[in-house]
Amino acid sequence: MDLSKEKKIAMYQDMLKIRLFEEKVFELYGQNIVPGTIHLYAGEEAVAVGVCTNLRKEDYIVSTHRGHGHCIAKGARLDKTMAEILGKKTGYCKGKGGSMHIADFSIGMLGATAVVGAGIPIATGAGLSIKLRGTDQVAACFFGDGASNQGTFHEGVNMAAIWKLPVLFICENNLYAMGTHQRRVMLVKHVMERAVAYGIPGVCVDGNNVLEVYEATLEACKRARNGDGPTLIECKTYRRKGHSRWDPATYRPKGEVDEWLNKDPIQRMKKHLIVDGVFSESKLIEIEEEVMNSIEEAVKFALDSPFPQPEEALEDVYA
Amino acid sequence: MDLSKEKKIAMYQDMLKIRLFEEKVFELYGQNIVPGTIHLYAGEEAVAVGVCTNLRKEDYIVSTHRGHGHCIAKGARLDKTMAEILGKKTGYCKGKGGSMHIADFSIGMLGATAVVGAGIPIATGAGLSIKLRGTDQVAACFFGDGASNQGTFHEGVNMAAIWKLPVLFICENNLYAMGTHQRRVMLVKHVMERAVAYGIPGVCVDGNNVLEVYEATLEACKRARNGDGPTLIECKTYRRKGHSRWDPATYRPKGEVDEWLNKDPIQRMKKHLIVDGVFSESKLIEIEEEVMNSIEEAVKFALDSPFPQPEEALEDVYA
Amino acid sequence: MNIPKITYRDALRQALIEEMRQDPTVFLLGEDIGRYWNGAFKVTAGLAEEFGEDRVRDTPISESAIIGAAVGAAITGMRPIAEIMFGDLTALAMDQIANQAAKIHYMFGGQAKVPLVIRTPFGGGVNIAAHHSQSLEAWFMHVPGLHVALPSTPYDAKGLLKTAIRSDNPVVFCEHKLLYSLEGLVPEEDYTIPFGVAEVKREGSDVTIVATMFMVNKSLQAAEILEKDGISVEVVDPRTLVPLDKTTIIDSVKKTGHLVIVSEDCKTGGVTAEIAAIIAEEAIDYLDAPIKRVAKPDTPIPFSPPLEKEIIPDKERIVDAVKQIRKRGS
Amino acid sequence: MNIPKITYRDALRQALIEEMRQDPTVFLLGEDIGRYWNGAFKVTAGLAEEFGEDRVRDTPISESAIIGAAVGAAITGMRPIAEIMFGDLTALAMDQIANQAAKIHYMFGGQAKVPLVIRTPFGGGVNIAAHHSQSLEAWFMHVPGLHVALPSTPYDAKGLLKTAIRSDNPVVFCEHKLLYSLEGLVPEEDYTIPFGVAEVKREGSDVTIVATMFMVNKSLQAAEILEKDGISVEVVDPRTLVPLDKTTIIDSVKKTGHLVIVSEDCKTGGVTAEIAAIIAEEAIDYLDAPIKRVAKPDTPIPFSPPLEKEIIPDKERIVDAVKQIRKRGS
Ligand SMILES: Cc1ncc(C[n+]2csc(CCOP(=O)(O)OP(=O)(O)O)c2C)c(N)n1
Ligand SMILES: Cc1ncc(C[n+]2csc(CCOP(=O)(O)OP(=O)(O)O)c2C)c(N)n1
Ligand SMILES: [Mg+2]
Ligand SMILES: [Mg+2]
Repeated sequence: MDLSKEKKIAMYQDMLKIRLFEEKVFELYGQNIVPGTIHLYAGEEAVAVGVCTNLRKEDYIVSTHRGHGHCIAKGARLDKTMAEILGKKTGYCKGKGGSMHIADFSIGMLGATAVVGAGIPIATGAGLSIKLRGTDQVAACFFGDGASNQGTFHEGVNMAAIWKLPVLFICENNLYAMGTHQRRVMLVKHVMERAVAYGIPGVCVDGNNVLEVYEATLEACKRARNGDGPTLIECKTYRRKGHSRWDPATYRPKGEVDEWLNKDPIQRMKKHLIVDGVFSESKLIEIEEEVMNSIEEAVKFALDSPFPQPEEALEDVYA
Repeated sequence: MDLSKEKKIAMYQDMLKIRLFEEKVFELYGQNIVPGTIHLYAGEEAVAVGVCTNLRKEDYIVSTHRGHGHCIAKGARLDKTMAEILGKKTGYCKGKGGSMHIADFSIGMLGATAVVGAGIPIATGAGLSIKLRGTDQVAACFFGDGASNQGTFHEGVNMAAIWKLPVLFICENNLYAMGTHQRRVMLVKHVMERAVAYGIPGVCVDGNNVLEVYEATLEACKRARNGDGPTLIECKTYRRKGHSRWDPATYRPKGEVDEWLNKDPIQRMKKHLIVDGVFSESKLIEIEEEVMNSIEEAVKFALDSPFPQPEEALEDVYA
Repeated sequence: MNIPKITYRDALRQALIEEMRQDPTVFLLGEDIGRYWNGAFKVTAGLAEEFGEDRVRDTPISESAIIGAAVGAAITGMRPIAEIMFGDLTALAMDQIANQAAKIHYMFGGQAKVPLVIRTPFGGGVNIAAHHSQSLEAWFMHVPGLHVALPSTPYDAKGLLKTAIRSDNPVVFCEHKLLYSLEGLVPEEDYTIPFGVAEVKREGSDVTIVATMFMVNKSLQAAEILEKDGISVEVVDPRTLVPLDKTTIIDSVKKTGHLVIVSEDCKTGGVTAEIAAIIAEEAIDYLDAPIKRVAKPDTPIPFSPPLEKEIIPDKERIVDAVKQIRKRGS
Repeated sequence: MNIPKITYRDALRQALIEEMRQDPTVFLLGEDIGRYWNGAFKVTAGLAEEFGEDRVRDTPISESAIIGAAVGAAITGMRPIAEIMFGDLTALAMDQIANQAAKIHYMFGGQAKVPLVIRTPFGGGVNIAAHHSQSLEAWFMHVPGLHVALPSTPYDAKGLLKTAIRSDNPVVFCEHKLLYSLEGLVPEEDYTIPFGVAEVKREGSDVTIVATMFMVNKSLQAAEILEKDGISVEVVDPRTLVPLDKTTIIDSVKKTGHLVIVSEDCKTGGVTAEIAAIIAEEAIDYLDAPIKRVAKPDTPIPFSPPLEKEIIPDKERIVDAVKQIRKRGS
């Protein structure tokens, strides 16, 4: 693998940033400061970071209701992300979108959609646009195991396949769609097996191992930029918390939860970095502090920011 | 194969009935007697007949815009079918449905839909109903190669798979969706390959060989009635005419057309019957006359029937 | 007789339980309606336990096939009740709802019945933004073959849902997120409320307010305020949009000469448009002032609390609307 | 200057060709729009030959992904024109149209533009029954974020389509099956027609008819007949429903005091409802008679010719409607 020390550290740092950001969001909604619902990305950091490490600024991502991690991994600012989550005027979408509809077009983050699966054909369209414009960008599309049962998955992946579009379909298989275990809604063991139906490569990786995700994506990016078309990459992962704000996730057996919490992607990377001699434990603590500070700043920014004025609700309906 | 002589003759007779019926429809629309558009089933008779020979009266079928053959094979009356196609009050749907929306609920023909692919989840629902009512019926769902790119295919087949519903998904692959060759809209060679994505068996048969279709369906019916769930059966076939009334089908290369016309399902079955000694050529001519007469009667019935009264347009909106 | 006070949520659940007990063909399907989640708004809590997972069926995230499968079951002898987790997501199943379910009875010349109920929650007010807050009942009102019910109280919720389940026609049954926890008197015994019968939720003589769902409550609050100003408001709740009880609405307008229509959906092409048009066609002579529509402005629904609050009609806007036409009209 | 007479179909094609020649980001996608079929109604004939299959892109039968892909392309610098072969089939793409395309600009706080045109034919009259004959423009009118254009003449078709293509907003561009072969004068040079500007297609003083698409033609025929009876009819064609030129409609009503609204969509919750409601709210005092709506009765569209003919509004029904309110109103 062609991974430099710096890149590995950056990956660790990004994962940590997501984790601590999400813990902060959790804390804030415990204090009733976050309006609406929230879907935390904690536990799945290796997916967003493993994928986005391969992406350039001008590449695109399409996100989901569980999108904070995607934003941060693609390089979004923590302050504007947090402000959006709190419904503030200084947020990425001026408070109009919130957690489920964050976007940062300046870094190719084409937005989250709260309609499960709806982003898939949109990513295909971004791929089509790339092809028509003749650039070597790629579009990475995140979606869940549950989303892969939507008609949009079938139509969107097929269309990208036949036109050989530079799209990475990244299935974040966290075993559940709300309270529904994957095995109750599909007979295949791996979502990746569905790639066959579209004549494209499908791969399955340990989604809690950022290096594995990185490697699979690297390969898929090469194919995509080469004009060889899309790849379906399934990343097995697990959310640390419930599906959404109010979900105690009692439907998950304790043994299963424990097993997965043990496979924590950040701890694993940390261990790897130390064992590999990339960095000392003390340096890692330094990074942690740095990340924590940036999050505290973001929170402060968000908390200090004003809400939008009521009449702004009527703006931005048309371009 | 457990096929009696009588059954084989009935299959031949049914195919012939469909062919001659369609030729009559063609003739009538040449005379401008048929309103609207028409999608002829000629050339694909072996599929409907091969499938429906395995079905009982109480079994269901769900049909498509190209549905005359499905109706006749399931046992619909020629006269009421023809009357519906001509928009007459005596038609199956009192003239409200027409060619693209024929149904005969008394024989389990649950109707044609003109929205490509829309029948697939409906067939899944019929299968669900069977399972909930605890009968040993099956539901056969016809759809085209083009339809298999619709999201409804993905959702409907997956749902039938996970619930092990007694549904036969019959893909009538006639190589084209309107002017679009299959190879331009999917990378798989066989639609049947998509079965993998749902963890169900997929088979591919020569759809112009009624005995092959029969056999594959027999197997699938057994599975279904046994509670083992759905099967995807792809039948390779070809339409003799254009897609619809006004289509000269110039997008099909002559060589390809000739090749397929040579594989005519009715001629092949005829040859088989004679070679097999099932019947003499003269007996077959007798059958032909009988069929022709029944069609002439149907046409007469339809032509003699009145149109509905204008005010009937306002009836049947609600049950 | 002691009539218990229960929530709208429990009233709905009561209707489901009673109908499922007495008719084995009734069954439920939808995403996470079963024992693991009990439905996003907990309406189906406990049902999988009582009726089993066959009749309370969790589905994949496949809205189009949920409705399609329900249609297939309905035309073959069952009475499915499909839940679409959020009303906004009916858009994914629009073909199955509007082109299949609604048209099958007609297209096939009356051969088939489609006894299908589609339960779905509409409405804003809980800050879940553009994809989870809409009120789209006007789409369904525009599709012949569908009935559209939209209860505003626990009592109506139970009675209308029972009628919907027993109906041989497809019914889009609109619930409202903010109503689920509202309490009201609901008899424990069996009763139904016929479709097409509006209820005068409050009698009055000066101005008629026609309102639906959560807006009925806000209109009743507005009426209280207006009463103090000496304006007597009648509040009419159609309870079903299709069929629509024009008579009760027109009779009220004849009495008051003033009409305000209140609905949470987008103003343009919405519920308020149709009701206004009916009066403009059939009862314009009884009006002493222009009709006034109070609806959501034509915007998607924003996330941030002050923004969302701004666009969803509230009692102040209803009061203002009434005062405006009263000033003019009498 | 010699202005050529061409069909509505050719006017549309001219607009496509001119815009594609001058802007390389404009491209088309849809089912069978390319060289093998030229589009179900032949609007795109010859385009694949001139612009290549990359820019005139045949798709699988995947309506939802057609619009989804168009949305994705639109927000990343292209100007897609998606064709949905029949307007009825927009139901399959309703989420992508109403929840994604329409809301992206707003949800993301104005960051993204969605310069997307969805061309689709509506309307009955050719006996292709319930799934291929509807007029569903009211659904889209009810979705903020979308523009809705519906040209009734070749001239308007070209001018409005060019405006749609250059717009940074998603436009549902409604065509009518029976208009494709209609001829009219269409300048060969570049011109656009702004959205939100109605055209008075015929001036008159006694009654205002507001009509859209094919109903404009029928209304003009009705006006001819009525003229012989001494009734002077003004025919207003809004040309776009969103934005809607209320001023021109209200001004006409002020002049005539009588309003008939004619549209081919289902009456309940349709286009006629919104226009009637606007007048009932904003210009009721100018009316000398009730508003009259002429629309399709609330039924699916039947196949049989006498049945279909019965329900689609014709000039006789328009004449009757005008006479009814004239009798009453003056
Ligand atoms: C089309 C649609 N159906 C249902 C929902 C409600 N919902 C929100 S998230 C979710 C589960 C999604 O599961 P998955 O795709 O596996 O993503 P995860 O939440 O596990 O990341 C559901 C059902 C929705 N938002 N959109
Ligand atoms: C959802 C939908 N999209 C498009 C059409 C227009 N259309 C009618 S038939 C057809 C082709 C269908 O192809 P296939 O499924 O292969 O069936 P075949 O006609 O070949 O039997 C199309 C595109 C339609 N009726 N419905
Ligand atoms: Mg999941
Ligand atoms: Mg085909």
